[in-house]
Amino acid sequence: METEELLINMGPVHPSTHGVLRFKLRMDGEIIKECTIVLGYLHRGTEKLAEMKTYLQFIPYTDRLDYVSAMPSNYAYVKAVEELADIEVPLRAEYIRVLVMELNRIVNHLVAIGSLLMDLGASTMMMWGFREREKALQLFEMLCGARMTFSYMRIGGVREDLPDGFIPKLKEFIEDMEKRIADYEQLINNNEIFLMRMKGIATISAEEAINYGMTGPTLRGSGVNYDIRRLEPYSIYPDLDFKVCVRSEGDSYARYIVRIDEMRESLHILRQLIDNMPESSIIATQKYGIIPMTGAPYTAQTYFPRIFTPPAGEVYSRIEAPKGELGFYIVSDGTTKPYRIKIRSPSFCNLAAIPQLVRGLKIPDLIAAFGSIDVVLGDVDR
Amino acid sequence: MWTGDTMTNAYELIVNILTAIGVYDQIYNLFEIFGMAYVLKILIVSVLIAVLFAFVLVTVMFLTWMERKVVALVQVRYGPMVTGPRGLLQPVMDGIKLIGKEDIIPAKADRWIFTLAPFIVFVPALLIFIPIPFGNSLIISDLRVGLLYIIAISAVSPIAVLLAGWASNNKYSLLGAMRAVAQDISYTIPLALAAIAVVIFTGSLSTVDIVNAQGDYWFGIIPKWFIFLQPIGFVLFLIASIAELGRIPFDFQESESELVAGFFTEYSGMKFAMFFLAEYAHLFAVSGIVVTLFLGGWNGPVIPFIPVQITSLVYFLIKTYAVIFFTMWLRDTVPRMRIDQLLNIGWKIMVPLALLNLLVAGFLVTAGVI
Amino acid sequence: MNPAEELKQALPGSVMSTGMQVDKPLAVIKKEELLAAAAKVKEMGFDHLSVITGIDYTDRFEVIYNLFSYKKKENLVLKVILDHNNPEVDSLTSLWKGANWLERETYDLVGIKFAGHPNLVRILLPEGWNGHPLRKDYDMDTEQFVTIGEDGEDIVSTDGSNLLRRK
Amino acid sequence: MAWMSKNWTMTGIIMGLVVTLKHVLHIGDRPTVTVQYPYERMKLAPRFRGRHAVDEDACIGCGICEVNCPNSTIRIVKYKGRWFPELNLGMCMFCGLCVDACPMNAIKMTQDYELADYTRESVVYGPDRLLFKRGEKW
Repeated sequence: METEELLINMGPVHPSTHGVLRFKLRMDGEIIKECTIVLGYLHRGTEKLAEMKTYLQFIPYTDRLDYVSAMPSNYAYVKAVEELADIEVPLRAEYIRVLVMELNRIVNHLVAIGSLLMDLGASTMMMWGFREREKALQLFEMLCGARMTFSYMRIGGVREDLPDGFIPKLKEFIEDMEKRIADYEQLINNNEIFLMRMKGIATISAEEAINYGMTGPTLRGSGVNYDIRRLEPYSIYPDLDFKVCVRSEGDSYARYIVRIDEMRESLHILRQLIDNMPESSIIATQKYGIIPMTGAPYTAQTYFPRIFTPPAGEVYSRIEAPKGELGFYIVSDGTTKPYRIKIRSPSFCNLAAIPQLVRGLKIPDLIAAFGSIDVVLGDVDR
Repeated sequence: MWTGDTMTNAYELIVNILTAIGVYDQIYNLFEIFGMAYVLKILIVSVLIAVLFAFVLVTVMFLTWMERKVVALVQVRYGPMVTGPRGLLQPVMDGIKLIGKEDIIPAKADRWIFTLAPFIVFVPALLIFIPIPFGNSLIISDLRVGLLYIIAISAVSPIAVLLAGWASNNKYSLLGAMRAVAQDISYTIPLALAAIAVVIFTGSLSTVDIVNAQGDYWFGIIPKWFIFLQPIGFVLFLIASIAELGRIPFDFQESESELVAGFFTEYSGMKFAMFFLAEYAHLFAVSGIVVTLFLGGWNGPVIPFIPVQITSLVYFLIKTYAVIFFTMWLRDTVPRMRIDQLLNIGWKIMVPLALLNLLVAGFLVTAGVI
Repeated sequence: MNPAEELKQALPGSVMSTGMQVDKPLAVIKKEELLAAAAKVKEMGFDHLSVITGIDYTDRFEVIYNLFSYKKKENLVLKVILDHNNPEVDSLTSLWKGANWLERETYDLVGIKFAGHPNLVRILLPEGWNGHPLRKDYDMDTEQFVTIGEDGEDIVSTDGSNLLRRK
Repeated sequence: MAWMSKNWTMTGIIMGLVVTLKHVLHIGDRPTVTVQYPYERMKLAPRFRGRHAVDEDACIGCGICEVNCPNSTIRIVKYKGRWFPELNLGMCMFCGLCVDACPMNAIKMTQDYELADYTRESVVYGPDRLLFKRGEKW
């Protein structure tokens, strides 16, 4: 029978493209013959903006890259600048940084799992995930005054110390979260329909995944025992006890399970951080120390280097963000503004594998595969 | 009094009530003078149908509210709370909003078919209620082929869905319509086969006969509902009817995360409302049919001093709402299937199982066990 | 011995110099030899191409490849220096599929051409955009307006004539 | 025929139904958590970064906040004979850098977050709307 190919344009405005992404699909009935991804609908020129901002002014812009998990973006940037300027960060600041990053990892995975299930048609998980996310966001609000775009990290430390009542509330959150994760698992993990939709869908082998430059839960779901927190330990991760969650199947279900396991591991890390939280200053003073006003509190506000000039040089520094490897390549020419900042965003590189993953699958599988990769368009388009 | 077993439908019930009050003869004579006694019958039946449709529409509006409340409860939310007590008037406001909306017809759509499709969906969704027994003698017409009628009428909606999808001139609509038709066709077969297994027991396609056959008790306690005789048939029928309804986990025709809104992507305003109402009317009807076939219809313990018409209606509604709640509850728990998986299950599992079930039912009846 | 030195020993003709970029070994490669050097590097176990950065230094372009080896847990930075008038370098898509989008992005924003790339078109900006924004001589004063046309392709204009609502 | 080997007892779905029913009936610490927003509000943290407020006595109009603002939100304008910042909240991203930068601790961020307005002009907050006297509630 003579059949015609169907060209379908999914997006830029479509319920399941997690923002403004456009798939151009060449379809044979329901089967995808070719998938082309069109990007750039959220391109804000962050890298160009960076050339016009001072090093400090760029911190709020890093929030807007991956707005679901802004703390790791913040941290990746300040870490790169600290490496460039060779600043030693006080221990308490590092503890607080890791604490907020792990909390943000939980938040990110809640959103990732929630939106994955939402795309599959089960809206309940989204709401349950947002219930816990709200508690985490309230913690962030207590800490830095913002709920999503924190602008909390500072070069050499963090902006403010932990407020009173933060630790008890965090403990409460951890307790609560344990029970809720059990609920999620009961709802989803063995659901036959979920398994039908996820198992064996969009499988990618370890070699392929590495070749595509995929990172994060996506790569760990393919059986690569990798985690930058382990491979290139930064901050205080060498002192912490945690397990790298790996699944060998490489399908959508494995990626989902890795995320659930990582939430557990993050809770484990949070507990260790609470128990060992040291007392020290929260911002480095050795290089850019300013004598505080008498009686002023010991915060970033009083130790704020208003003009920050790192030495000329180049640095590439990367961290394990919730979505994968987040790197900042910073070129400094010794002035107050960076000469060039290149952002290696995990979503961008993970998304590049989608056309390969979904070839020969159906539209619902495209949705499932895309959801399981966990992409934030702010991070893709920058 | 008007509790006799001779009444088979609501028309006779009305006639009996009017007779009991003592006004029926006068009215009848009034019409008789002009030689138009049949006009009276038409009049009464018309009023009954109007009452039925009004009841269905109110129920449908209530169902939209209920759906939102059940979803909200599962999702630790409140749901609509502002309009009316606990948001009960929300459907009314939604209706007003939808009527007030601009009725957009896409430039390249097939205007006639595009306008016609919502009506073709809506009318069968109401007609399906004609042979459904809401209670003892609360039935518009006890058709001898009631079950066949229901299956036939519900088979009209795929045509309208296809019309809507085709006329919209939108690829998403077309895909949604194609899916809907494929799904409806493959699930009507297990649906019908599961229903026929019940018919084997009763020997009649009439819904009233089916309900009456379930009136007895085993050992005086366990009601003789067909769910206990036909557990597999019940599960098959329930799954097939949820698939026919196109609700999660089988909502391919409108799967919003894939096809935006499926076949009614391009519809707005009142036309959209008609699809929406038809969907919920269908839900109510199908739940009623499930109750009629497997859950004993309006049967229930007799309460003295209350007319059996009222108690039976209450029993029927309680059971129907239980089934509706189940579908809503299921909707909040499971993700959506994939269309090819659905068709696989339909043809490779449901149809063989339904045939097997039919065979077992036949043996049971032939052996005289029941 | 760090991987940059190793690479220099293996391919003395193509490595111009070696050094350190903070804590990562750096090898500057001749641009003609990049593909051969990259193939050698991949053989050495550097399986993860982390990022490709293109930098405009007004007198030259530099393309920097950050590599990582999951087996050896080592970093390596490759750098190529390109002529400012005609920045062109071999594409690495044959070695790393992930290079595809990274190179397209570098082409889009910095304007470096990658010879042998299967589909070297703009990725973040619409096709037809004037200039490459991350070049230092990019004209930031000219406004450019983008709409999606009937066939789904982007239309770029500098006067806003393609917009329904004019400014 | 891989789908034939699946678990057809539907235990997974039944377990899911149980956990959703627990939520419907609020069994075991699963209460409704949302709030009825316009009638009921969540308590904000003391550090919440909302609309700005400027201490009238402390502000010296030095313009450091203007320099430090990443988005050029702040402009120093003359008001009652002195120089004060004026904020265009339409461009503000509430990062708090101006607060950090202020040498006199004059600029603060309040708990006011309902800032939507009808025109672009009305989200420009001049000194008349930003200033507060020390001791009084902003």
